[in-house]
Amino acid sequence: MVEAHSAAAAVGATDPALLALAGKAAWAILLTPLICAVAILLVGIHRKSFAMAAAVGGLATSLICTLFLFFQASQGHLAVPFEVSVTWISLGGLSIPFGVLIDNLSLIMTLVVTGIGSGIFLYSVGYMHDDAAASRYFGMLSLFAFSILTIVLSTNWIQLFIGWELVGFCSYMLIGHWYAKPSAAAAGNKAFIVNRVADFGFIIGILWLWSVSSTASDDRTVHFATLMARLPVLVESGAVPVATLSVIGLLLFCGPVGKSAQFPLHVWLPDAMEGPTPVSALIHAATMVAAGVYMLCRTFWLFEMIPSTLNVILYVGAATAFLAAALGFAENDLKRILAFSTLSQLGYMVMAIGLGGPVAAMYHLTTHACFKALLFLGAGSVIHGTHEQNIWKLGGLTRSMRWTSLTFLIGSLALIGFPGLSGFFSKDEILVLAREHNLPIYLLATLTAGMTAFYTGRLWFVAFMGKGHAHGHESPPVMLGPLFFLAGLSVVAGYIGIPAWLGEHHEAFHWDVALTSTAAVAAGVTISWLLYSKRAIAAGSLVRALALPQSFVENRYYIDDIYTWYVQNIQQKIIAAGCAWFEQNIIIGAVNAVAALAQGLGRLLRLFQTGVVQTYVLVFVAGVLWLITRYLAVR
Amino acid sequence: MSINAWLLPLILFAPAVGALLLTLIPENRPDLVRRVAVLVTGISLAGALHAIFHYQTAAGGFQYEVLKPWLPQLGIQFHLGVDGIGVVLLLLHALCGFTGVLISYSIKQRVKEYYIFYLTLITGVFGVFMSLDLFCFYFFYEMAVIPMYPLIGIWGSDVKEEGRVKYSKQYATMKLTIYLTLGAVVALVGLLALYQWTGAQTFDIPTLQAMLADEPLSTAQQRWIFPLLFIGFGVIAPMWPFHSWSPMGHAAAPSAVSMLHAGVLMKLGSYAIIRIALPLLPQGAVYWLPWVASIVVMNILYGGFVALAQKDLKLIVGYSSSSHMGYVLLGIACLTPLSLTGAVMLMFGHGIMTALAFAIIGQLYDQTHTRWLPDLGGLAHQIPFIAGCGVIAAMASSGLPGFANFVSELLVFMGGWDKYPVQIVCGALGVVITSVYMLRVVRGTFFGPSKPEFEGHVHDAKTPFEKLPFIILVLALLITGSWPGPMLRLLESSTGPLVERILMNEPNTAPDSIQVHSPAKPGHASASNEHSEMN
Amino acid sequence: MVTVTHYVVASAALFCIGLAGVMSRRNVLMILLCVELMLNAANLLFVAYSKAWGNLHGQMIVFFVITVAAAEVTVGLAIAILMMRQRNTLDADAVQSMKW
Amino acid sequence: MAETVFFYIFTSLMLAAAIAVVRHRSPMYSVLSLLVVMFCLSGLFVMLGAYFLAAIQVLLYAGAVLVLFLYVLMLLNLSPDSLNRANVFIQPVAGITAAGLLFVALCRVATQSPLPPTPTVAQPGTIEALGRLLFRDYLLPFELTSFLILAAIIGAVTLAKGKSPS
Repeated sequence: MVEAHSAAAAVGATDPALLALAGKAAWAILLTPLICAVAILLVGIHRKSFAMAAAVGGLATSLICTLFLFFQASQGHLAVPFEVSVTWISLGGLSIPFGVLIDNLSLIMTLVVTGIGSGIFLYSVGYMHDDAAASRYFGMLSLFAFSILTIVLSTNWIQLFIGWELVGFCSYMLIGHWYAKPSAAAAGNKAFIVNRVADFGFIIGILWLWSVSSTASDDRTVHFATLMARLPVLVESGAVPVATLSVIGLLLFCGPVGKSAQFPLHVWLPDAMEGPTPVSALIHAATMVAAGVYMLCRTFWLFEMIPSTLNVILYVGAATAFLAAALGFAENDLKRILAFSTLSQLGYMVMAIGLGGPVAAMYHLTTHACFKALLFLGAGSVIHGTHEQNIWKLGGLTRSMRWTSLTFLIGSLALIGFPGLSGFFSKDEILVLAREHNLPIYLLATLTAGMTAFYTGRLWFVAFMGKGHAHGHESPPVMLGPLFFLAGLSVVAGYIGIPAWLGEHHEAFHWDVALTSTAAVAAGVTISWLLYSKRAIAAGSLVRALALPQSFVENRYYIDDIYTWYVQNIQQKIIAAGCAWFEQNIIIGAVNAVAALAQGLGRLLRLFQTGVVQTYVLVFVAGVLWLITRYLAVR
Repeated sequence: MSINAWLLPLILFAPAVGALLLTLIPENRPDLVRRVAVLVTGISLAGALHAIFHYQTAAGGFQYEVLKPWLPQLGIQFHLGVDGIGVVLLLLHALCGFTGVLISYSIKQRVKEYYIFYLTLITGVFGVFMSLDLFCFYFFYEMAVIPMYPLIGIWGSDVKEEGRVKYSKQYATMKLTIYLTLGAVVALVGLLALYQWTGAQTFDIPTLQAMLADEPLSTAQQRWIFPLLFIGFGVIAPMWPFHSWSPMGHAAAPSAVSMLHAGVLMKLGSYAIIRIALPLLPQGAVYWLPWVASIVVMNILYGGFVALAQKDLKLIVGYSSSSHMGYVLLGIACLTPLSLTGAVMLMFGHGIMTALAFAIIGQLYDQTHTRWLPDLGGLAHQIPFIAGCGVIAAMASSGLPGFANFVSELLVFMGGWDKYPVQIVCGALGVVITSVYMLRVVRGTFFGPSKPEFEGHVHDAKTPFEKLPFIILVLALLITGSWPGPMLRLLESSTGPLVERILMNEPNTAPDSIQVHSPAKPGHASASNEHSEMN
Repeated sequence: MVTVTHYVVASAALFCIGLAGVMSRRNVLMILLCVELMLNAANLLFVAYSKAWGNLHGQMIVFFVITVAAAEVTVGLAIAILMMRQRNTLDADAVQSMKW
Repeated sequence: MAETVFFYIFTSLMLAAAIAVVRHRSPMYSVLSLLVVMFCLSGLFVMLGAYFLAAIQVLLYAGAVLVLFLYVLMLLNLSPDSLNRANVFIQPVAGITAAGLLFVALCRVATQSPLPPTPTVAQPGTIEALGRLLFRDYLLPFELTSFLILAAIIGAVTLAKGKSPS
């Protein structure tokens, strides 16, 4: 029943023994976290240390397998892409495989997930040490690892969707980990439902794509490789009009809009910061929210056929990048500032896709995963040490939490694109692309880079520099280890040739773009230094001067309010209450009316029951007489 | 003599014999009563498991048949047998029945009478799923409906709103019984018309099917009978707008009865449509099903919206059931092998899921004495195990991958996409609505700060025995959901030929592009062309 | 020559007298007596037709009617006693609590 | 000819007694009149060849049923007042009218119905003939009547017994 088949690419012959081993390793990457999750949730729910060991061990196993495959592939021993899969559903003409697709793209993403994930898992051991429900936390974390790997290694749309939904569930459970807090429970609900709304479009897109994917000789398919080969033919022959495909593309893009928190469905991500900080680092910064971008890269062969959809993607991404960065100006919560920054960077990645540069997007995704995870873990370390996340109540952390501050500084510099650090290179790629294709977007992106520098500078100057209020203690080594690891990655990720690995020849360095963006960054940092560290300009007067945009930003453009208004007034008060009214009064009312009719007839007939036997006899005789008369008449 | 010859009677009569045995057990020994009930339903469950594992998928068709004359003068036979659809539903019912008996341990008053009625109900439903004779079928159908009346009327609870009685249990049970009986009578008219017009002097379904394949009823006759059967059985399905008995029935019933009621009883309607209306009246089906496909969208969306407005846990789940049964009916209406397989799979998945949900709500209600959502909250502190099951039930209901519901909804959507894309889109929207109210329930019930009034006297399911029913149901959902292949193959062996036979009666339409047993066929190109024109 | 028709008419007359009694008397005992009259009218008819058809099945029915009538009278009289004891009346109109 | 004479004698006597049953104020006289009806009826039975039934009629009705009536009458010891409540006028009128109409209708049915064919062999209703029939063809109904009677006895006893004196 489990028929594994490998569709090795024609290029490069692979040793059969190695191929078999690689197949096992590929399955191991995917399934080890699942097995660990099941083990933790079934037997380890009351055994905290077992849960921790299993979760970390499971993901570490995945990491080792990934590294194995990565080196085999990079040495050229293993021909990629290669695929192992089993048939999950086979029904009539429908065949849905479930498997592992190994190619350069999925390998780099798997490395991000397992590598950074392992660090964060380890960090969680320290962070969640005193939590009573740590077992559930680690179980869910393992399940999340499985789910995100299901997406990353997916061979087809349905498997991708399965993983897509499962990460949503894990995210829901982990955001709501401290369910006693009403805000955490609400944030979990919000994340799940917003994603559900997006996935509605996504699944329709998948269904539609599936339904147009058949050719004269072959059945429909959801399989990536098959679709990739088949769609251009179908479009060329006119069997699938480009307009249709564009609509399908838009529907599919709904998925990333939800999962990668693009405008206007970005509202769940800031709230998701209610979860434990490692979760924010792993799920809501490094991997899950990047899954949307990954999906767009994975299926870029589809999107590159539909330029109109790409344009929409571009503008959505650009809008998200800019608007979210502005939101970072007015936020006071340490983690939420990082969340807005994540939004903004995700906007960059989506923008890169829209510009036709999946490699740039993937590059930025990878570097962003490193430094944003680092920033979140740093924030987690701060919260762990001070139990405070309002930046105005922090300050002077450079003294009390030296190592945390140092790593945080590296992460911040990488984020703003300080020359030489990883963020600089990846952002530069996107800016180059933008300048080539779309000048207004390029300007906006450069402005956004400056804004990023501004709010990051604000965060740094307020929370870490300055006179100390916070008396934190430095975190344990188990938490600092991952911080150093990620800081190292944030520095070197720009030099290890990720674009080349993803198949793009690195073009000549664009000094003009780099200088412009560096200037914007420098300007942003300088302004924030003047405002918040030097206090050369009173921040308050600036706020007063910008009253209108300020309130606009503080209320997050009122988008949350619009949604809340919709839910409370339209959905609940009009649609749901209206349906309930209809149910109660029309449907149930109609049934009751029928019952009342029967009862009324009964009351009427009751009058004939006088209780006097003779009357009954009289009626009876009358009836008999009538019958006899009829009988006589008929004869 | 092999076990196959008496497997179905064993499954069917074990609860009946149990009910008879219970009449002999003195009232004052409730533990013995419960043990007997567990034993007989356990036998049925074992039998159903044996049946599903030993069903010959390759052979297909009706298996484990039993045929005895009953009233030969009228052509009535005692004819039992199951095909792939029946065997899956047998398992569903056996699971719900068995776990329901375990959940019923919380019943403390009139235990003996309760179990007698409960086992009678179980027998009736088993009978429906394995009857191959229309008379038998109808007999067991009524047998399944009638015990609901005392079960809800005596052991039920009133549905309250803000402390006032909204629907009394007497009202609910009366409405349920009368409504279902009325539906059954409408269906009976259709069945008698079928019996009369075929003139075959037989109620035997396979015989009728073979006869009607050779000389079908006239199109006009089929178009008359089909709505009678569809509405008659649709009432119990429950089809909008004949659904109003169901949410309040669920709400008023004791939890184990709600489990059976929502889990299995509602499936009788869709099962009857698949077993009787579709194969015997193919032209009627082809004529009416497009209408049905549009009406059931009302089921899905309207049911979901009404559920959004409810605050009683059982009413929410009740309306969600009527919403989800819309997918089943949609799958039937689409009439493709994929969608029909999905529909039956959803009958299974939804049955287990609702049973789980009602079991959980029953546990909550027994301990907190309220199902009113605003009164609840923070229960995950006191009852983590049940809360975990609650999250699982909510997620299964929202169609999370890994649960049977996801697979089946996906199949319904994929199977129906070519025929009714608009309805499918509305159906997919229903999934979003489901997650909204289900998460609201989970959040309002289990999450939030611990409430002092529940501290100390709300207890989790602690012993393995208390956990058993929940574990069984969760495992059933997970196993069939994460590895659906075997069950789908089982279903396909029956749904495929069924749809093929029906679509033979649709001469002008090209065969659907997904067709069983013929991967490449000439009709395919035209189907895809048609589709691209539509776009 | 006495034909079956004669007997039928006689039976009809007896039946109608009994019926008139049932309808006009209010005492339950009297009603019971009148019912006896009607039963006997039926018996007469059965016997007459039994002779006319030349078989004994009609007489057989009369046999059973007599048996049933005996049973009926027994129970009827028991009810009358009960009524007298509880209501202190034999008026049929007085017993109508099951009217609605 | 004698048959005709006997028929008219019995019939007229029977009908007169029947009217007396219905009309008489005192139940005692009604019961006694019913006795006369029974005797006339058994005379008619004899004329029709139903000898056994004629005997049964006298034995059972006159000997058992009517005696039971008398018992009850005496047991209840009815005062004439309790019986002679003023009748509503409409009731006897309606009753007599309805009965009269029915009589007319029945007579028309009787005269217009086709007569059965004249039997080839007359079957006398002797004990032997009835017995053969009763215990062969009608055995099951016969046995079932025993249940009926048993039920009647139990019913009558329970009803008339009243509440147990304990």
